[in-house]
Amino acid sequence: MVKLKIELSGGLEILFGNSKEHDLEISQANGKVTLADVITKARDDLLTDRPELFMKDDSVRPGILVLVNDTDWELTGTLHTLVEDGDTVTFISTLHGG
Amino acid sequence: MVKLKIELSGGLEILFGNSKEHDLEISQANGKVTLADVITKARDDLLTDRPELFMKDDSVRPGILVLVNDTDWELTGTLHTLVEDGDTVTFISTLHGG
Amino acid sequence: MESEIDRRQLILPAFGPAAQGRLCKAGVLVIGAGGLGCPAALYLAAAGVGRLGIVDQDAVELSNLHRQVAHRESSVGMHKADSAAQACRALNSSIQVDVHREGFTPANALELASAYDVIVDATDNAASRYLISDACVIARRPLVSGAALGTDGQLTVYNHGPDGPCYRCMFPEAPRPESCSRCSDAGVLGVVPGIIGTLQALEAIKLASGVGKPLSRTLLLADCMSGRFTSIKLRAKMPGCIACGHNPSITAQSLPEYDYNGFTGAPSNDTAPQSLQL
Amino acid sequence: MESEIDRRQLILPAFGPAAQGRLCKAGVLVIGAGGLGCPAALYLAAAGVGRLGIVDQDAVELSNLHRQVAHRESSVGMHKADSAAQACRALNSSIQVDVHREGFTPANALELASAYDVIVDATDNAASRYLISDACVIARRPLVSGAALGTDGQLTVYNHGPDGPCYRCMFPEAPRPESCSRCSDAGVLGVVPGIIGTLQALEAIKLASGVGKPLSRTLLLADCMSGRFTSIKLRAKMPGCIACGHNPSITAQSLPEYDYNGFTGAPSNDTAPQSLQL
Ligand SMILES: [Zn+2]
Ligand SMILES: [Zn+2]
Repeated sequence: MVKLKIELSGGLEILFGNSKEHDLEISQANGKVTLADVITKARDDLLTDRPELFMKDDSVRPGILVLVNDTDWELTGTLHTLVEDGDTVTFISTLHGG
Repeated sequence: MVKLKIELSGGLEILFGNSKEHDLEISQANGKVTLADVITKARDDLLTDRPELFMKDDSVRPGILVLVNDTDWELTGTLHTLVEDGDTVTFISTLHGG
Repeated sequence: MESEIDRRQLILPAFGPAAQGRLCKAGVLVIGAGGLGCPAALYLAAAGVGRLGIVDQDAVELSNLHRQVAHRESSVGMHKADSAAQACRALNSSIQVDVHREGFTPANALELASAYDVIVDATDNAASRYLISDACVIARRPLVSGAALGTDGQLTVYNHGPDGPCYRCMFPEAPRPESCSRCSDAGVLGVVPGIIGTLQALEAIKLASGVGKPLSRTLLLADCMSGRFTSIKLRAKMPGCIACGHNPSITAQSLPEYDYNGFTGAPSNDTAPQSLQL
Repeated sequence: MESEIDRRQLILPAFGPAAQGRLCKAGVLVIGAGGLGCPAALYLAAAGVGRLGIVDQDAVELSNLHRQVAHRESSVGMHKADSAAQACRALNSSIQVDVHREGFTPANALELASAYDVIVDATDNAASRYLISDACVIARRPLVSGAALGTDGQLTVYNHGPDGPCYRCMFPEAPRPESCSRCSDAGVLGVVPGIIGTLQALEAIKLASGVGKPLSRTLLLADCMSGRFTSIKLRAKMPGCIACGHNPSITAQSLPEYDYNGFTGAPSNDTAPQSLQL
């Protein structure tokens, strides 16, 4: 069982019950939890609205940045990144307004 | 031996060789290191200029805020606060400019 | 016209009609129309705060303009409070802008603070900061305090909520004047008070409209050279504080007679020499 | 007059005569004279940047004024670039201010970006953001990118240093237009672009003067309701990026023909409907 903190920013919180912070628990048979698992589980357990604005195919939609403990997931292995108990996963929608 | 990170802000860095970050190591006979020890040791080992603008009697001069790991030392025990290996101690000069 | 200007804010989830309504009825006092006060006043006027007070007794100087962006070269010599008020009115004619050219003094502090809902300390010296904090405690007003020097900025909200400290809780003893003036000599990068003053407008808008979480018991540090912002957790109010504690010695009766210049060892803004005015 | 205005900055330890000299010789282009561009341009003018370019093709509207503080009610109907330039000149007559009323387009992008040392993206739509980033990569210019929506702000520097990513490295695939427009409907609290735009001026001043550590490979998030700022560590530039990678398909030859509107599925600022203009 991995317990994570999920944070949302840039307007994505609107799709998650208007709350910027959530807890998420995931169990996997082999004990290893990847960001791919986190994304699917966040959609299933936390998303309240418009899944197509959060996911596309098996990943997040273009324009969403994923962070593990405030680090860009591109530096940790994108979908294959392993997360651990206590990690924070953040989903940020890039903004265009000005 | 306790290894600390010392941070300076609000212009105090000018008294510390113009550097905002320093390492400081302190050994005490009984193994316990307090903020009182840290202040004295920072003056002895790191201060390069005008000690009267850093200390007054056995504490920091009025107008300097002391933090342990980003928390006001008033919440941790002021001069008697015990610090541990890896802690960050920050000295901030309050600013008046505008 | 008000509804036209405020239309965009009304449809924000975090800033609905009730919050906008409270803002339109609120009064905010900005003390100091310099590096911090210029952006603070402009954004408060733009946001549609109902009544905006601007306090300053100095005149605009050419050397102010690298950071005091509500003034203009053509306003040099004019009262700063008038110049800033003119800029605010040009941006939003639907709000009331009051000008206080006599400065914020022990004599008028309580009357001025009581006449507004939120106070913004945008001054540049220790004596004024103690005076404003004391007046806010007695008048029971939240105080948005900002400061900038060199490339550093600091922001917090004093005297807010059940346990928020006042300025004296944080700094019961005044700093030595030479530690202030020494720093003053270092000047300020003009955009730094711009950042802090704009953040002061944000905090004042949050307090006046009752939305969001104001920076009470939190000190925000801006290190502009590294682009790093740090939030510091501050103490609660101190029971022994002579302003906001259980047995205060600074009261509505004693404040007008309190010697702020003597306490800080430096003249307040009233008579500060040029070199102190960052 | 310049020396009078800049006197205070010169005596800063972090901002000596050499840094001020580089700033006075530098050119900065601010694209967009809206919520972000107004404070960015004002503080760049105040700081004494030698040449300031302001790009915008729209006219000032009354509904802009709750966040676009360089304009005034009396400027409604005027070109935004002219109105902002007028405010900048009124603040500092010693600098050169260029006005570009035709907007930033695939046809003029490379010429405009090449003519300045630092580019500030203060626009409000995805198509412009890809176009500006691509032009900065080809012209080898650092890009200060800011954005604001609702009560959130974002700030970073693209295309800087040996390993700094470009906008396409971060977002190779364009977002769906409905995910943008949906957010646009939410509006913005006016002081939020004020904070981000002022921080854009700071980053541009750092880049133009060569002092401090610019926000390359760092994304600063501002959550204004909580007063929390977070710094995110970003990826290095991507070898496969079609703009800044090893084998780019976007080049000086191809950029003018690239269909930015088609790529993002939304019109750029040129023809954007009112509802998209935050
Ligand atoms: Zn107190
Ligand atoms: Zn790239």
